Amino acid sequence: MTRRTIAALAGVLGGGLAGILAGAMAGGLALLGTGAAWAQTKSAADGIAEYRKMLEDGNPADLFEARGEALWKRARGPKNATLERCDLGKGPGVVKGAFVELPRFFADTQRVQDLESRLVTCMETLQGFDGAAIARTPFGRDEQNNVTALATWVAAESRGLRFNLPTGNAEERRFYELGKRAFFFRGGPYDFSCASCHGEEGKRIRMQDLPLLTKNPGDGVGFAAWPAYRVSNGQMWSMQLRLNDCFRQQRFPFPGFGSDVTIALGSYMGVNAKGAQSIAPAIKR
Amino acid sequence: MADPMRIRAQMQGDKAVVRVLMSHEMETGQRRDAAGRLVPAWFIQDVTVSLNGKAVLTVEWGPAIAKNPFLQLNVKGAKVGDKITVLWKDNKNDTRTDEATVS
Amino acid sequence: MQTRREMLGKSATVAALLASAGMLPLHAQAAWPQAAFEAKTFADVMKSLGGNAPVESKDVTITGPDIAENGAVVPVGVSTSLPGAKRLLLLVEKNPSVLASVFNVTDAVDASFNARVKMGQSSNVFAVAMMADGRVLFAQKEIKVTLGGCGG
Amino acid sequence: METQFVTSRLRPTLAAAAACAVLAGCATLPPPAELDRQAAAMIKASFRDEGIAKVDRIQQDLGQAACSSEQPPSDEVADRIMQEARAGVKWPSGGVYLGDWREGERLAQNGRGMTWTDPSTAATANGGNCYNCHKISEEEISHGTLGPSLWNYGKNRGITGLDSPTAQPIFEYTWMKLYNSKSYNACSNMPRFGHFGLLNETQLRHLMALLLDPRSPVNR
Repeated sequence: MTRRTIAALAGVLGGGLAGILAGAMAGGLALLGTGAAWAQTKSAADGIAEYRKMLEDGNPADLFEARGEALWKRARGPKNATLERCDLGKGPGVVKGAFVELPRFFADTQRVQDLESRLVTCMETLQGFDGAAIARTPFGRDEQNNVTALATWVAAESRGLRFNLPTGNAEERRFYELGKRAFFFRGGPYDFSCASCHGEEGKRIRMQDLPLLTKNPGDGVGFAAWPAYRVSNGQMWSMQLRLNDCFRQQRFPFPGFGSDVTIALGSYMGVNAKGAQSIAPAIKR
Repeated sequence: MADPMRIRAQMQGDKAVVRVLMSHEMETGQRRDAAGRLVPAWFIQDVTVSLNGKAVLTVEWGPAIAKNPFLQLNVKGAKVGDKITVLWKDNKNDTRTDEATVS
Repeated sequence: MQTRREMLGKSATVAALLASAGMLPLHAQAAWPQAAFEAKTFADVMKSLGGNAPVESKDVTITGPDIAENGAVVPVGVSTSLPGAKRLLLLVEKNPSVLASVFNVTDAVDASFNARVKMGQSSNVFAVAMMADGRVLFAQKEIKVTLGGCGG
Repeated sequence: METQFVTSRLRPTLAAAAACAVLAGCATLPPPAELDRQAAAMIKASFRDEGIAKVDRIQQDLGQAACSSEQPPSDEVADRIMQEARAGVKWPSGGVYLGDWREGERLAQNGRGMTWTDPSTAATANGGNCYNCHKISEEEISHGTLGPSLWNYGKNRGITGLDSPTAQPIFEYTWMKLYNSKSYNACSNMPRFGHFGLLNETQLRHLMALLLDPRSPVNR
């Protein structure tokens, strides 16, 4: 390790273990600096592949999955009802296979909804929760945390199935078109769009491989991997939170939870992912 | 109350491979929150794994164990249908116990 | 394999069973070794746990990745092929306190365990076996820690 | 009373489309220009201010708007974007292009700045984010590949000393690229560091040194 890297480490880790999180926030600081050479780059990639493999057996997403299942079946909210009659698109109470067909158009709300926004609708209509209040709640807190757990369980019930979003409804096709436009929309002080990072094959940011999202990026990649447990912060991330943090790093303003731009992007990525096998909930860096 | 654990116990040869995931923050006591205040230490200190009610392993952990801890061990002489019980206790004296059946 | 629901439902009754089996008191007796968990060096951990001077040994195995993509979660394992191991330990040399885990081995389990540790930086990780005859044997592995993301 | 989640999100822009679905009379998509308009309205309605990241960030300038689809802009528009970019470049005072490559390396490593979790929009609070996309120093293996490798950037361009005869035009080109990447490529993926005040003159000089100073690890 170089002297420079050690100095950087000392800086980041001034707070001991606290530095892990601080370091993750500081981002750019690379803690790995070795002598050089292409061969080492290759072995670093191999090493990281090995690390990821070791984590797969024992994904803490299982904990959220279990909690989501319990939440689905527990009578809760002002109406003291369960979610067992929630219609995720395949009829009331049908969970298996629902995830790989979302977002889709729902006749009762007259709109295209993704998994999380649909769960909030069910919490509102069946259990009597205030959906707008949930939408305003920061990720990881209170009922928002429950939405993530529910989404994790619903996704897990479609593990191994292939994405096949319906496109028969004109609204579904319109949301796909709007999502495509949002995907290429450049803005913010860095001029970034989704396509800046996810518009070309085989690219990476730092050490992270970037899936090409304008087509099916492959089984268990991109749209077919979220919700996922994030090792770096020990958080469970739904696709809504994944998109939210993408926009943060894009240096955009804050997208509302379940806002149309997030759902349209889901439609675009989901339709593009047709045929991709879902591995959600996955485990990520 | 803490969320349930996830326990998998599967026979491999004459041993049960037990994998446990526990839901816990595992705060080190050295991290600061957004307001700059130290977040107090909060972590699992003791874990006990039992086979049909008899302790087969005790573990002591410090705050350097990762959030939502994972533990894997092999229990000898177990058979399908046996009960594997896991108990943890943290530094606030909260405890959680869950059970799984060996398959 | 039992369903998750069955698994969740049983936990309440289990505590009572354990208590009646005399297991809870046993657990409570073993005081958590605070001084060992506050020790800053391998040697101090040994001093605190009453162990002899450690000797590197091929009979102890440490498993872990060469590179961890994130220090917040690093999968590591400790095992020994030797009979008579009383305690297996995992230590991270460059963490503020080095000791991460103590496994108190019984005859009913293999002396082989996996857990996940936090690492503040690239460091040697030690797998230690404290033997019944007083020997302290160890293996070590350097694990590099990187931050793979774009940050910001 | 709080509007319901379900209904509150039926934005005015979508009302027509929603009605469309109700009547089931229009199974066909609106024409592309109408979809463009709807997408713009959707984006406007979906974001809110958070911390330093205000909604004015999604008001596009020409360079952003013209590069927001799979189709590149016309040559005419691209030329206009590049000309305006070049015209707006502010050259370093005193003609001093290079700072300290060590500071440049620190900036290149730093991926912070301008997100809604950052406290300040000041250039001094920002990193260069360079390693996110580029290989730069060979020692750093955690680098992105969205941009070209910058390893040996100066050396490959024949800069062997600070007074190399070939140096001046390369200094100017590189400064322009860092200041406003649209100077040479209307739809460059690289942020316009000088143009948007993401980095100040001193910081830009440090990055210049990282790329061009023969003593920098980039050129060794």
